Amino acid sequence: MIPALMSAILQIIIILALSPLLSGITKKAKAFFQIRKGPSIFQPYYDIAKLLRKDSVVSQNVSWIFHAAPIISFAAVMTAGLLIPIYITSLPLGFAGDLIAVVYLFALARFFTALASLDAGSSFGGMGGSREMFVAAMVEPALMLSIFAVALNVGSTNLSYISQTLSGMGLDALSPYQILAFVALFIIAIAETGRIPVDNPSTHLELTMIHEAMILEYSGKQLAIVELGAMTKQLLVFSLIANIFFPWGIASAGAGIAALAFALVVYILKIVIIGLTMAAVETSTAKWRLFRLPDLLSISLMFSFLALVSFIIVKGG
Amino acid sequence: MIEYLLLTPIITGILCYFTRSRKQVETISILGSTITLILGLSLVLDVYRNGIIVTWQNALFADAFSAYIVLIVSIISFVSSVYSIGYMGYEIDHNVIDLKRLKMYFVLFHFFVFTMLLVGVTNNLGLWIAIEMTTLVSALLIIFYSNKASVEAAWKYVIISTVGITFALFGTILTYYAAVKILGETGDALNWTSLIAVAGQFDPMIMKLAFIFILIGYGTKAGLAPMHTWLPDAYSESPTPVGALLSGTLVNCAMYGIIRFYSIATKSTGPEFTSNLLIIFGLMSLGIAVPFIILQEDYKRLLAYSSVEHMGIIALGVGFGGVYGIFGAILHMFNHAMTKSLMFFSVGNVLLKHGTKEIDKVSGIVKTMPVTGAILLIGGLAITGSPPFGIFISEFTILSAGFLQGHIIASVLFLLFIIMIFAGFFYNLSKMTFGNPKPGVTPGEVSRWTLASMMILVVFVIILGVYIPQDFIEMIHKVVKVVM
Amino acid sequence: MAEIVFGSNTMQLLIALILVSTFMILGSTRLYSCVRAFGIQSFLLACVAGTVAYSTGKDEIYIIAILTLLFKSILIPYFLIYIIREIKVKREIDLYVKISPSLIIGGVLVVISYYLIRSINVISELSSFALSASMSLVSIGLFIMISRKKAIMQMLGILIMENGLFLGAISLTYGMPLLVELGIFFDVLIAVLIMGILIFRINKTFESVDTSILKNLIG
Amino acid sequence: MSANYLFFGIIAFYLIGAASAIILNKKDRLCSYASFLIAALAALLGIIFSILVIFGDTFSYELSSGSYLKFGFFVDKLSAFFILVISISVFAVSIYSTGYVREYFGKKNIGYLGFLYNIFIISMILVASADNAVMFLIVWELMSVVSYFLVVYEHEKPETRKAGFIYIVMTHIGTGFIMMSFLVFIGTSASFSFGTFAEAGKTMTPLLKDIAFIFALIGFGTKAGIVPMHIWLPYAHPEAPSNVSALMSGVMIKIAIFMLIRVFFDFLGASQAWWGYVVLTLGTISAILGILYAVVESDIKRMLAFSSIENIGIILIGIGASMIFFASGKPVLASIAAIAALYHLLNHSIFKGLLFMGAGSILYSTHTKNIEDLGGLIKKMPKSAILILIGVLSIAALPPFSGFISEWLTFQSLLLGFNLNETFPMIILFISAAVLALTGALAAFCFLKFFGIGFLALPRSQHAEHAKEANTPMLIGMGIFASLSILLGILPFYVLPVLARIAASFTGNLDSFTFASFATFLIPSSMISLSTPAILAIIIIFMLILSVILFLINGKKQPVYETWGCGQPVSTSRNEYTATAFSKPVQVWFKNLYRPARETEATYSTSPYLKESFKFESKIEQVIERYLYEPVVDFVITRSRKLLIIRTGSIHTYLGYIFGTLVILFMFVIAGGSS
Repeated sequence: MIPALMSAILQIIIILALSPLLSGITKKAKAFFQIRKGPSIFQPYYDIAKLLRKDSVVSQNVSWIFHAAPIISFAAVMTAGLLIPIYITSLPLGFAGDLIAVVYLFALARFFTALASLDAGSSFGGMGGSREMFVAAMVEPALMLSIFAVALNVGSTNLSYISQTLSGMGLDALSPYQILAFVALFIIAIAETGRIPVDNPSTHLELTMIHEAMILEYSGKQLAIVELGAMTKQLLVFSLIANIFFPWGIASAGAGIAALAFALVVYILKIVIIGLTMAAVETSTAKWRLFRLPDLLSISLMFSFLALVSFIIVKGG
Repeated sequence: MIEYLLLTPIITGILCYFTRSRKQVETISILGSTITLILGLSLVLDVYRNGIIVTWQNALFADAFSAYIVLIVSIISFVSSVYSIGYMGYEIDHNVIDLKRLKMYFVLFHFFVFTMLLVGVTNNLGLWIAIEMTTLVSALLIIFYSNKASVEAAWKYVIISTVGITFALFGTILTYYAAVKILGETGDALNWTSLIAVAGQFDPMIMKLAFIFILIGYGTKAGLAPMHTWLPDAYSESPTPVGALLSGTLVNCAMYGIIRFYSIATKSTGPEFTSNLLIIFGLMSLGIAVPFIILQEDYKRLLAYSSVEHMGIIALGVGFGGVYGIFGAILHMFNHAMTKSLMFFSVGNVLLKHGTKEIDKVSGIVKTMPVTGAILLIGGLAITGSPPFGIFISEFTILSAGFLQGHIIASVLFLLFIIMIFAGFFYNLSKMTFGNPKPGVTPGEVSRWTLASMMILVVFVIILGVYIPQDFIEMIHKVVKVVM
Repeated sequence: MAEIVFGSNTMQLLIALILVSTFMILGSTRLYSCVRAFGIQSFLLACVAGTVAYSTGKDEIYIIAILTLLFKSILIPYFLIYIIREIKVKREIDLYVKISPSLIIGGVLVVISYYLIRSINVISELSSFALSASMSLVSIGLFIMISRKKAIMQMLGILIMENGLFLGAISLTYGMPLLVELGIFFDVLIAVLIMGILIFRINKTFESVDTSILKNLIG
Repeated sequence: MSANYLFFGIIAFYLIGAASAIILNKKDRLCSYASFLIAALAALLGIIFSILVIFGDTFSYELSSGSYLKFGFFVDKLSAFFILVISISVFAVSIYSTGYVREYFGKKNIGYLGFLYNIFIISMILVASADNAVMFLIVWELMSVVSYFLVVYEHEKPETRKAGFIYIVMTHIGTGFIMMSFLVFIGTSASFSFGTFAEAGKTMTPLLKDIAFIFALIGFGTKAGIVPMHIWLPYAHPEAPSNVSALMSGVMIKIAIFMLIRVFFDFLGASQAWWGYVVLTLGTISAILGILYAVVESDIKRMLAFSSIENIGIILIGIGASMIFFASGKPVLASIAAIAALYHLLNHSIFKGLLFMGAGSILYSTHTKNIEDLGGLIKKMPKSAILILIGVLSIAALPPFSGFISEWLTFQSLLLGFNLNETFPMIILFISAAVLALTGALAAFCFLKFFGIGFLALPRSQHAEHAKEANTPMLIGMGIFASLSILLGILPFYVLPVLARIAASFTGNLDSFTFASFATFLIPSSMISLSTPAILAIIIIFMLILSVILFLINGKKQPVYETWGCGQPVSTSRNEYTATAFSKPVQVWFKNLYRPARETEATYSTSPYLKESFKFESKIEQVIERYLYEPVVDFVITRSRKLLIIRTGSIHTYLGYIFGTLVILFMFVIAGGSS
């Protein structure tokens, strides 16, 4: 009981600690690719600290939804964080939910953020919320198919079980359908974390934003929570990809301190690499028009479908 | 027994002629029809207890089937005479007719009842005479209002049905000839019983010919398509209670004739010939009813076409054959008589209130006349064969007979047609019953008499939908034995 | 036995004459002559009945013959003429089918019905002539009803069909039992009366007895 | 024996309710209390009865066995489950109704409503418990007819009459197909009793089985609202009084599902795999089409009706998967899929009832169903808002609410298709899983729009301005459902065993799930586990911690200011995002399906640059109605018009018909009289 609790808390701390860092690193990398100096990789920490100290100005039209939404979303994301293996496969709360549950927890978070976006009655908020849900709707089928593709490999959607089995497989895990599924899931990750070409996290032109437009009304410590939530979600999505497709080095249950430390380092490396790749993609592509996004996501849908079919052809049937 | 039954309506009619006041004529007619009902029921009981009754050197004859017809006729004539008092009373109050015509009406009414009872209880060749008499008497009832439309309707009615009937007579003669060849020149050649007994030996060719003539002849009277053309005119122009009698009982009498000869002909020609003919005519009647019901503008004609449809259904049931088929057809006769008269009564009230037969000029009956409106809806659902009303049971029985006897295509067509008819009928009905009432229509029902008669029928319609008494079933089974 | 009776030349002749009278009705353009022709036809029918009665020695058929004579060949024609007088109808009969075509059609109908009776071959060669004659009477009667516009002519058509039936009945079975025959006569009489009444009504309400204008009830 | 008393007690109670409604219909208030509260009482009895049967043994009772019409009752676990669903819904809805019908006081006849309401419930219970074909058809059609009269309760409105007409015709067509399907059985078994249908199903030839299957699918599918037989649903449900639509959408269309299960599994033995594919495909199509039309709908009740089509689709996906598994000899998986379907059925009956009641209370207090006129209701009617939010979260399948469990189960049962080891079925299952995922996301979109536009921000019209909180009985009714949909979400480990028993009654397998500590349930042989209580607990813990932290760092000061509008003040509702705009992206995405038609009309004052007013109208096309039904109707009408010419009115023609018939019949005879 106690060790389980300890490890859970440890995991929370790691997630919270790493997620601003990750986004800092990504920003820095983007700046580097764009031949800029860019802010320090610790900038996100400063921002959050600053925001937490500020009062939040609230619109006069809002209801309790507006105040509750950030908290609920953040809680949902963190809960998802407890279901995803970070650096160790044995999760204290792994029994509580599987990959699908994680997806739905993200959905819960998104739902409340979007709800809050409508609460202030500004047209930007509504626009952002509508677009966010739209993108989510487009992501969903591809996501589910790629989840199935992954799950088929081990015959379960239980995350720790997946990563354990795959890491056990060694290099055999790099099967063709696994790679196809990875591509699909990577595109989905772009959409989920709101990055170019789907969304531009660093824009300040209201008409082009999606996520930023949603949270336009937030300020002060509420904004801090929202931002932190977003970063955390990004980290979690990356670690999903990391531990589903490249599970090697992840520590399994009952590993010693040394092994854990090693696993942690490997994990950080993995997500940093993914972050860098993401930054590279972001700088190398331009933002797409909103109504071209279905094409992008149907590409990912095709990939995951191919992954499935090839799996069925190879293993099943 | 039978004599009294036949005499009562005649005497009532004559008495009605010699009355002085509205009160008197109404009381006499009610008394007369009540006695007719009682005698009829007692005759029915007698027949079901002691079997066939024959009197008047075989001229009068009553077996289970005749008794069944007598039952229908006496019930419907009773309720419809009750209804007449309300209906005609309303017309007198509003000076549509005067006392003289009222008396005339009741005289003819009871004569008409007499002729229809005669159809039930007469023996083979007399049947033709009786049916011709029904035509003549009812023609006088149809020209009751003697306006352009009614005269036209009456003329068409008389001419067309007389032609048909003439064919029927030819068929009868042929049958008689076939019988004489077997039985020789005895009076026996006229008896249903003796005919059935030897029907097997009749010359099939003659019987085929005879059945054709009979089918066209009595089919014209029963309103089977394409000989149905007189029917909508007659129904829509005659006084409503008479319309109820025509559609409830007269067509049944004609079907009775067809079925009688069917059972003789089948024995000699084999079932295929007669069944095919009946199925074809049944389907044709159903099919022709469909467009006229969908695009109907006159609600009395609507009912008329639905009668065509139901005669078709009865023909189908007999055509499908088998115990289920005949049973369903016989049961359907009763259900249809009850439900259709109910419908006529309720639209009669509507007609009195609105003074028009156009569907589009009527709406919101449930608000102006709640009871009539409700009954109209019930009757409409019942007549289109939706549960939980009697007609559904008989139609479903006929349908299953179709499947059991392997007439799959015919059954499917049958189902298709009744669904389309349901749609059309209910479309028109909902236009009439729902919505806001038309301006200038005074709320309130017509009279207690009309409601009373409708209530009696509603009971039949609903009860037979959920529960058929055992005795009634045995009764029908007796009839089925007679037919098969 | 039927063969013998209907084989006899008189019978053949009578039946032939009946057909001729029918064609007279078909061919004439005047109401009076139609009615007269009908009277003649009925008279011939009575003769047929008489012959049958004589050759079979059945007394009740005599009664039938007499009734026919009384009603069909005297009473009814008189009644018809009475009607025509009363309603002062234009003498000409206006028709859908002109005279000569209707004569041709009549002939065709006779042939068809003869062929029909043959093909059904209910009975042997000889008396089938009578039967086919009755068939053709029936069909020609119906044809007259279809092709003539005057209400009276339709009435006449029905009566002709009736005659045809009578002929058929006689030729097949020497008539029905008396009771039935009486009933039939009674009915025919009533029918004629009622049609008469109706014709008067039509004349009153439409100022004409042309049935081709009775087209108001549609739908 | 006690079961007898109980069962007939239920019927009797409803009858009393109906009778009292008629007797008291002069006094509105009294009448409403009498009829609806008695109904609620009867519903309680119904719950007890069905639970007795589910855990006890089958109840059957033969009535009037001598007569030609046999009336018998047969309640096994499956029908008991449906009686349970009916009773639960009826209980809450009846309480709600006592409040809701106050709107009609003085305007309409309450007695009529109460009477039909009770009869409607009786007919549904009888449908679930009929044991022979004739009785079934009678009560089935009674159900349809009574519900028709309930739909046209406000028959003064022409659109209501139209809706009612479409409804009754469609349902009648459905009944026709049901009849034919039954007649196929009767043709084999030569008996009307359902008991013999099962044997008939065993002995029938495959062709007959297929025919029976197809007819039953079309017939009951029409009632269930499966695409493409669904067109009556979006007409009928919105027009009915909201408490009735809650029952129709929540319960009545489920009865059709019940009969589908009955026919497919009990009568036909679910022997053909392709039946499963058909059902699965139809379910998938219904789910996606239903939600797609719901997303762009701005009449809230129509939207809910479309979403009912969607949820029926999800249920059918479960049933179809179960049929596939069953036909390919995997009873365990079959029962899991069936359980998923049953669970979703139960959930849907509850949260859809809740949402219809919510729509009812919106209608009650704002007198509009158009979402564009709503807004800001969360401040006017806070209690209803919370209850409706719960319903929204459940139908959007968000954890830990009830919808999540059943959709999760459906996904898992589809995923378990990989045990089939056949390529084709696996691909079918996975595709439908993908579509289901899309459906879920769109459902979230749709109901986010519903709640966000309808309840948040500023009122968009006078209607919404003067909205007031719904009255207590309505709140109680909705509260019952709201709490139920939370409980069903967090206590699956109590519900699942019961459903397993029921599913076992037709899939024949009992041990589908194993249960572990922390209220977890696992699907054996595949490590998959779920524990919504745990998830809920964690979420709550996090929320507490977070709010405490926020409070600790100077949580008091919160300056209030206008909403940001690029410097312009936007505190008027005119600047708000509209529902149409909100769902626009989806409309553009699927424009080939919607075929949207838009009309814009601007009036200018003086200069062409200053618009005086601007009118924007955009409507979408119901593809199936337009391209499947309208042609048929047109065909029938035109053909009928052509046929009318045979009625010339001239007596000569009529005589001609007779002559022609005579001639033709002669030919017939000469030909030998064999058609």
